Amino acid sequence: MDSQQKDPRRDGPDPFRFPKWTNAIRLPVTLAAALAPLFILGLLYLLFSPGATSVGYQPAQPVPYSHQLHAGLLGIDCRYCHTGVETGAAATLPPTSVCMNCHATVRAQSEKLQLVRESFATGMPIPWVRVHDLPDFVYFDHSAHVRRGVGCESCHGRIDKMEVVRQFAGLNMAWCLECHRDPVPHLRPEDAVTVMGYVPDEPQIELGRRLRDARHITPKTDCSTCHR
Amino acid sequence: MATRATHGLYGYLAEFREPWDLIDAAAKVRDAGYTRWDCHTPFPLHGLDHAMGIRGTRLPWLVLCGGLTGLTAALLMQWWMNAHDYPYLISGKPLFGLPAVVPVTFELTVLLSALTTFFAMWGLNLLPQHHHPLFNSERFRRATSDRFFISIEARDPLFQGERTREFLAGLGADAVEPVED
Amino acid sequence: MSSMNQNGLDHNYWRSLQELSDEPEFRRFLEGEFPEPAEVPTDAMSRRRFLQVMGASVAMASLVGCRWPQETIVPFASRPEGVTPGTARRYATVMELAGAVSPLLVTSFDGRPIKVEGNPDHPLSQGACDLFAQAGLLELYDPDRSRHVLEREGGRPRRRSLGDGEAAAAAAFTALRARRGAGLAVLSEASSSPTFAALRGRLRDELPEAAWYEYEPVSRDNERLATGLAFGEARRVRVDPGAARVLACFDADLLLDHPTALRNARGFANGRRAEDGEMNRLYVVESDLSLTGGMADHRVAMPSLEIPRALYGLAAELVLGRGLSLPPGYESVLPALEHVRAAGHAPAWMGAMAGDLLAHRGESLVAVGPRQPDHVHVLAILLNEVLGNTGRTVTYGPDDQRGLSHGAAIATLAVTMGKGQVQSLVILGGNPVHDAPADLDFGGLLDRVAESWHLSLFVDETSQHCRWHLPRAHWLESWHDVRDHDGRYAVAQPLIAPLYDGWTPAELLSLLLDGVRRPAHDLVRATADREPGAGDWEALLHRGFAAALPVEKAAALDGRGVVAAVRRGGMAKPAEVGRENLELVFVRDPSLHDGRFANNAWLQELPDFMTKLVWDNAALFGVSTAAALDVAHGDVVELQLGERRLEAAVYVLPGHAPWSVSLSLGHGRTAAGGVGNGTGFRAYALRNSSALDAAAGLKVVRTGRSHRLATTQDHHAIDAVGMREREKRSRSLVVSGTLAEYREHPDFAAHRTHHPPLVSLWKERPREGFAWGMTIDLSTCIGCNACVVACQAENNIPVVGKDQVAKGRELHWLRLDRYFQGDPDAPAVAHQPVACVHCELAPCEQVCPVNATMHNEDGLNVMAYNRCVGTRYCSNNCPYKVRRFNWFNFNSDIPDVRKLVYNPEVTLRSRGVMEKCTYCVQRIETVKIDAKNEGRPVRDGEVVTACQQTCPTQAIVFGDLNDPQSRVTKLTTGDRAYHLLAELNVKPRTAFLARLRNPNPELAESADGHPAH
Amino acid sequence: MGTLLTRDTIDNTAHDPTRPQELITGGYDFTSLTDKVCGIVERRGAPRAWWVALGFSSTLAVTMFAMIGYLIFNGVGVWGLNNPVGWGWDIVNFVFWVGIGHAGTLISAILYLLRQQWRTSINRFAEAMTIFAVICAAIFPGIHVGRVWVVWWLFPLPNYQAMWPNFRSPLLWDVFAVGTYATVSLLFWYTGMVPDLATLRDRAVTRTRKIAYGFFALGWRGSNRHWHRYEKAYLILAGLATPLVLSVHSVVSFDFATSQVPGWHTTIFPPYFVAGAIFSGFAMVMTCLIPAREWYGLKSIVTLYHLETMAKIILATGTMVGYAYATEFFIAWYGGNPAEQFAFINRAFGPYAWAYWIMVSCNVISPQLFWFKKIRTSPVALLIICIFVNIGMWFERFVITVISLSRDYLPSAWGYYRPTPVDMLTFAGSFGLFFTLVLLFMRYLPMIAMAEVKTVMPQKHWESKVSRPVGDYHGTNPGDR
Repeated sequence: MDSQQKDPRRDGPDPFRFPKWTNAIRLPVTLAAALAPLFILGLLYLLFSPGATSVGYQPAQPVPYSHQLHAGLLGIDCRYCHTGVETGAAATLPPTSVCMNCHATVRAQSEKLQLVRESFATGMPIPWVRVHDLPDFVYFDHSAHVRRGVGCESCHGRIDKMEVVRQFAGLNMAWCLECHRDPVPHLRPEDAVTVMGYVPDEPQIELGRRLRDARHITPKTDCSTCHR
Repeated sequence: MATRATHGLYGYLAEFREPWDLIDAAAKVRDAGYTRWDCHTPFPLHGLDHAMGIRGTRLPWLVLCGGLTGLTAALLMQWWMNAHDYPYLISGKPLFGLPAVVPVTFELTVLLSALTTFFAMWGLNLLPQHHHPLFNSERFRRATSDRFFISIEARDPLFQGERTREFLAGLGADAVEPVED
Repeated sequence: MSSMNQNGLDHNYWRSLQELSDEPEFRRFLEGEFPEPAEVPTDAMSRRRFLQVMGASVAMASLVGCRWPQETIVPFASRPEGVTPGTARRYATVMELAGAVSPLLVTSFDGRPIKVEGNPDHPLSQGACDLFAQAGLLELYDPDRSRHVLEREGGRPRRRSLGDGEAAAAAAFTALRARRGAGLAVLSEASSSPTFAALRGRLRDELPEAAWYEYEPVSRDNERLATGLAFGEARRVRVDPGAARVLACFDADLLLDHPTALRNARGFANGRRAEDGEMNRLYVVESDLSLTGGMADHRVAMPSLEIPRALYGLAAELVLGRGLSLPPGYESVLPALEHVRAAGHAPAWMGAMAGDLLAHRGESLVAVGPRQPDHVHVLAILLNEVLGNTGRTVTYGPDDQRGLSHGAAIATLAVTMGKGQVQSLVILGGNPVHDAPADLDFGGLLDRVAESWHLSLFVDETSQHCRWHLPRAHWLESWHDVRDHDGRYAVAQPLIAPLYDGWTPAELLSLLLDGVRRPAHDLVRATADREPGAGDWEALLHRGFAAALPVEKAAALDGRGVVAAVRRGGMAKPAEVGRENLELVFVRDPSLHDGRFANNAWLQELPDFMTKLVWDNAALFGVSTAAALDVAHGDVVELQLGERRLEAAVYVLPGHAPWSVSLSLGHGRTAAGGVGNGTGFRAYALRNSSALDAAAGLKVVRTGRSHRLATTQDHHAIDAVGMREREKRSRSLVVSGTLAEYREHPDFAAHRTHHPPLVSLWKERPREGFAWGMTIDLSTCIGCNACVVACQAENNIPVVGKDQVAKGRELHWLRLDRYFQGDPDAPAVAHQPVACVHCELAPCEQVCPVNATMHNEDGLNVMAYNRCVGTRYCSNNCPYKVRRFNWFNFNSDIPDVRKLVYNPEVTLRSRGVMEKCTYCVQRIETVKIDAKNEGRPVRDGEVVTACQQTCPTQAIVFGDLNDPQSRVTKLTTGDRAYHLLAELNVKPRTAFLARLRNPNPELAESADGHPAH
Repeated sequence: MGTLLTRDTIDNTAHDPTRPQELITGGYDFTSLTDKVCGIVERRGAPRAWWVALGFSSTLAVTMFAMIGYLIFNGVGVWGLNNPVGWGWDIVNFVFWVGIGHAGTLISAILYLLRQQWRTSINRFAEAMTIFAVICAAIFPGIHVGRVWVVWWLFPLPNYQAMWPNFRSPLLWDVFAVGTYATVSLLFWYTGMVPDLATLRDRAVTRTRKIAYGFFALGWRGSNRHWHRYEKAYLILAGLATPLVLSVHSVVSFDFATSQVPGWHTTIFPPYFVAGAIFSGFAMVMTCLIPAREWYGLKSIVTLYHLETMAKIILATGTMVGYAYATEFFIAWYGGNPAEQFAFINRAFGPYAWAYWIMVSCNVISPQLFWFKKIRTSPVALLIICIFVNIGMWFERFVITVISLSRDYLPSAWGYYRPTPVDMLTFAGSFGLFFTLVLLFMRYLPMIAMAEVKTVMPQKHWESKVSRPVGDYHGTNPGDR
């Protein structure tokens, strides 16, 4: 190619010049470009936070059972219905027969209890909707926690104040680890485990430390503690 | 060719065909005591820095800081993540062992140094700056190909429109033209 | 249950659960609400949740007696107060296979059996369990099981409701009863059930015209016939290898193919632990390479048809050569023995064996396998008698007296059918169309029977030729009773209500006899009440078997019978097997038995203990024979026996007898189901009623084609370089020595591999708390695969199929490495179970970029599936290659009912994650939590891994290495302990105990204790 | 534009110590050089050959992405991997491409520090190639994992598992090394290109070109006060990139060297890998550059002298690689570790012997031909041999990765690896992606670093002509620093 072919002089005037304002915006633009990734990451982090995804989950139940009434006003102990909580991994939902222990006589004709009576008659279980749902690869054992003196409240919140049960905590791994690394704030005497709104006579920290050392409570943070 | 210093005048632009002429000229401009002036060349000319009397840049120091930041950040991160926040028992090894953290530390050091170099260089050069009065000159479009220029800004205390133009012409420039702002 | 039906709820157990699963909320948590959706695995893992809820609902229902069988079930051990959903309970029961009994303890989780183990209290199992009982679980949940009554009209099957089927049968049976059973034939499987026997007796009395036939393709009839000859009545030969110091097995696979195999193995193993005293010595003479053969101190491989001559030779050596005196009245066998002795010179091993037997009178045992003709068994009975073993290592218990042998029975039935004398045929289980001798053409005959009923689990080959197919209840679904080999009475209780309302054979019989189908429970209960020593019903169920043994009348040897048989055998012209006259031996398939388990994926993918073949059988050739016949591994050859032809693939097996070809029965099914159809080659096609065990005159013709055999070891034809290295290396991997060596240097094992002192670059952390460890005793590991199935069932290990195995992608966490050492025609066999050895300095951990595998405080090398990214780096860096990768989602597309088998305590692994042996961490955690709840320390032996639990020989010991008193500590620090690849200094937690062999000093010894004869 | 390689007319390889090496022939001056290089980018419509090539390579590239989709949908099982062999072509390709990615930064950085002026004609091209190779390389570790959707766990990002990556894992070192290397190479490449982009901007005749090039030229106006810092920055980057380029392949080699696997567990891996990387990198530069200079008539800018010099480097590094092979065997024997010994016997005589001997003949024997000047200076011969070297170097990675894994400690766990069509198409596709990017680069960006070439052109011998000595200036001058 001959060296004159592309000489700009013959190709007429400069086709374009960047206007003056482009100088004004260069700093903000550069900064925005630099910070964008951080912004997006932060956004995702919040988007997937348990607070955003699971806390406060409150499905409608087939039977309008009120914890507020039973556990709160009537003060029925958690273990009356959730019998497995001290012996097994699952706290267990009560069989319909347990409901009928009282409701055979109390409010025997109530509309709300229609499904309960039906279930009792047919023997088909009531399909309660699971509220506190851990991922399938997590193995949580109620007895292991309750028997160490971790209050129901610590994970389930003030059930006695819930008309319909609502998910109280994030139930994500980081949340579990908090307590497994330092159980002290959550330890109670065994008789106070099911108490709602429990207030220790001494500062919780001292109580917790005492109970921890007394019962040799050393929660693990190994994979195998919860995953099998 | 308009030679009168107007209000919108940015400065004068002198074109040279050969690098060595530019060097001579640059030295003269320097000795004349001009401060707000510059040379424009398609490639870095050795000796031009001396001729213009440009002193060393502080860039290397900034890079050093960047590098050290990377180094400490890497070491802290690895210690905190593997040995402090969630201590893992891995292959029965110590929670934090220097040999294992060397590679990542090295890489992060280099990475931050390089990034600092890059951004600091453009920053100190006040680039990007897509708009510049010199771009108004058709002639100047060859500054990135095969021509050599000296520009003296009107803002220079020693700038006296006509005198400066003659001064530049006297340096053996092939052409001298005013550049509007 | 009735209440539910009235309420219009589907009475199919599974589908009623399905209904619940359709709740929208339920679907929601199937989808999962976990913070990281990417986290929630594909349907694989959510399935466990599904089951938990399902299970829970069933449990809740069960409290109000919904679908639970009306009969009460009594938990076996430590029943929790009330029933806590989500906790496993265990029930005692038994499984019967062709008359042989496995006493079991079945773990049930929320109403569904999920694990089958041996009943620890029962002398026959002592906690151990065989393959078939364990895998029965998968059979129970097999989606291919028949769910309907089928009626065939013009060959086209029509679906009928159970009610209609029952009505139709009842009507037909009424007519038969009116005819006093004329034209009726009943074909049943072998059974030891007293209830069944009673019904059979009633049939004989009430329908005298009817004929009863019993057929098992694989049976011990020869032994049975022999006892008939020797004692004048059929007797059960009971052996006690535990009491024997010298065992001479002639084609007898005492450790696997025997009604009391589990107890035999336990007894044998107890005699192998040199540190606990003397060691027994095992001689094996056989054609194929059996499990017992693999354990032999001296093994002689010879064609099956020549084995009789070998035993006669031994007898001659003992009596004529070594002057063993015969009791009066038996002298007349001498001519026979002299005849044999004249025929050929006794080889070295025979003399040595004879000497050993003489030296151990009363504590030796001569055993003959079921494939040998009756007179050989008689000779064995005689030898044991004169060696003084009778009553010590072998006894003869009563057997229920039935007429024809199985072979004769099926042949006779065929003849009667051929004559058109059978109008109605009731087939109780079994699959004669597939497994009856080929020359009978049973299928063709069956088509000509007007009224035929087939009760079976599957719509199989036989069902396709019957007018009526009736769904059968699985043994885990049915009430049943048995009398085990010792005569002990035991009851089987159902673990789950029949999924498809199938019937038991007893129920069908009662329908036939009484016109109404009486529930099996009532039938069994009635028998139990009559049974002396059965005791209280509840206690019986609780325990699983009757403590008291029935009194038996002693067996008296009938001299004339014995002499006649021995003379007949001794004088007979011995078979000449050779290049020109190959023999074909029909062996029972170790995984599929007679083929009835062909549709069981666990068993299909279970590597054969010697060939390591999966999803196939093959014609086994010896190395030199294969060379002589110019056939190679994987070639397809045509086996010609008379006018019968069968194409089969060749597998060249070191140690297989010369001029002999073994082919296992059971493969080549056409109507087994989705899993079992078309695997392997149908050996029955060559099996004639004249030669059910071994046939001479086999011709082998090469076809030039080849067949892809999938094996879990030696995945590809191995080259010379590799072959040499493998041989060399195996000796340092499987450390073995002779008893003499051991007596001289008890710690020889530790010094087999030489390596520089092992030092770490860093200060190693001290062991605190628990330090779980395991020892595996190679002296007692017989390689029976029970542990592999146990592991698979316990840990939800998927099957991957033949193609994936062929690619080298099997998922078994526990594999049995098998090495052949020395002369390819007479190699020493070594088994080595290898699973994750939980290295303390685990190489896999340091390379995982995301910490998905790390150590827990108990020193376990744990694997967090849900953290795994799947780089496979850990597997690459594992010197033992025990990590398994999920190349695909092997848990997808599993039919719903099949999901019931999953163990809810173990995560289902999704695609793209690594998995491996966890030392059954779920069991460890459970025990730890229980102990802590009860505020007591964990006891030694309280944690039992699945493989350890089921091991028949207790070769596996697990426990805490930090407890100086624990068994595992004692063994790990004991003489024979060594660590695999110790030179790598990864400090495995699993230690192996060196294998000891006890060769006869009279026989020249090569390095690994295999005989150079 | 001839597609067939012609013998070069001008031979500037003759060495004359009395005269400075003539790097640019054909009497180019600043103007004509600028026209020449920019002309390639500025001409209207690309040559047909270019379109054909682009069509072909982009098709391959698309195939690769299809295969990746298939892989992610079905699982890693669609590859030929199995239990002993957990890494197959995926990692082989990764190491192969990372190796190729070394020439660029090496030429720009190390040769720059060593004041090798001949680099100026080829560094732009080599750097571009580096970037593209690293892009191809980065794909494979990304897709080889079982669960691609959680691969972000390899980065130390906060998450609700409260888990962090394991910094002891060489794979994590890889993430950082390759990431850093890619970033720095990109900065280096771009920085060097800005003045040339400015040239294109100033020569632009259409609005779009002006805006496009203008945007990336950052308003560069050749100011010497800028050049001053620019050169310093370039020097620093070169200084940083030099250890970096050596570290990257060392770290990649750690994946193998720090492991247990016999045949991987070798201390000579880092230098051996680096030598191999330079070896393959240069070979690939030649493979691309020889046709390019032919088609675009750049023979006077990328002269025979350049090619010959690169050939010498290939000869040197090739010999080093050969030496490394020999050392491996020696150490295996001398070390006396049976597993190690067998690993190497198995390489040479086991079922994979064919792969091993392909590697040896391509990497060790073929470069030895460069001892002959005739071959060194014949573009055709160079091209062929370089292609062989590329093949050989791929097989080197195959031999190391696959053969070692297929037979390690326990014979019971030995296996054999066979690639599937998916493996092959993915690999072929990576070449497609690579060449697609190369072609686009040649079409739209200056292939030759004009600003740098100008500094070594004959026309620039001006020092003699300056009328007064240019010494250090000690007067005061408030030039901003």
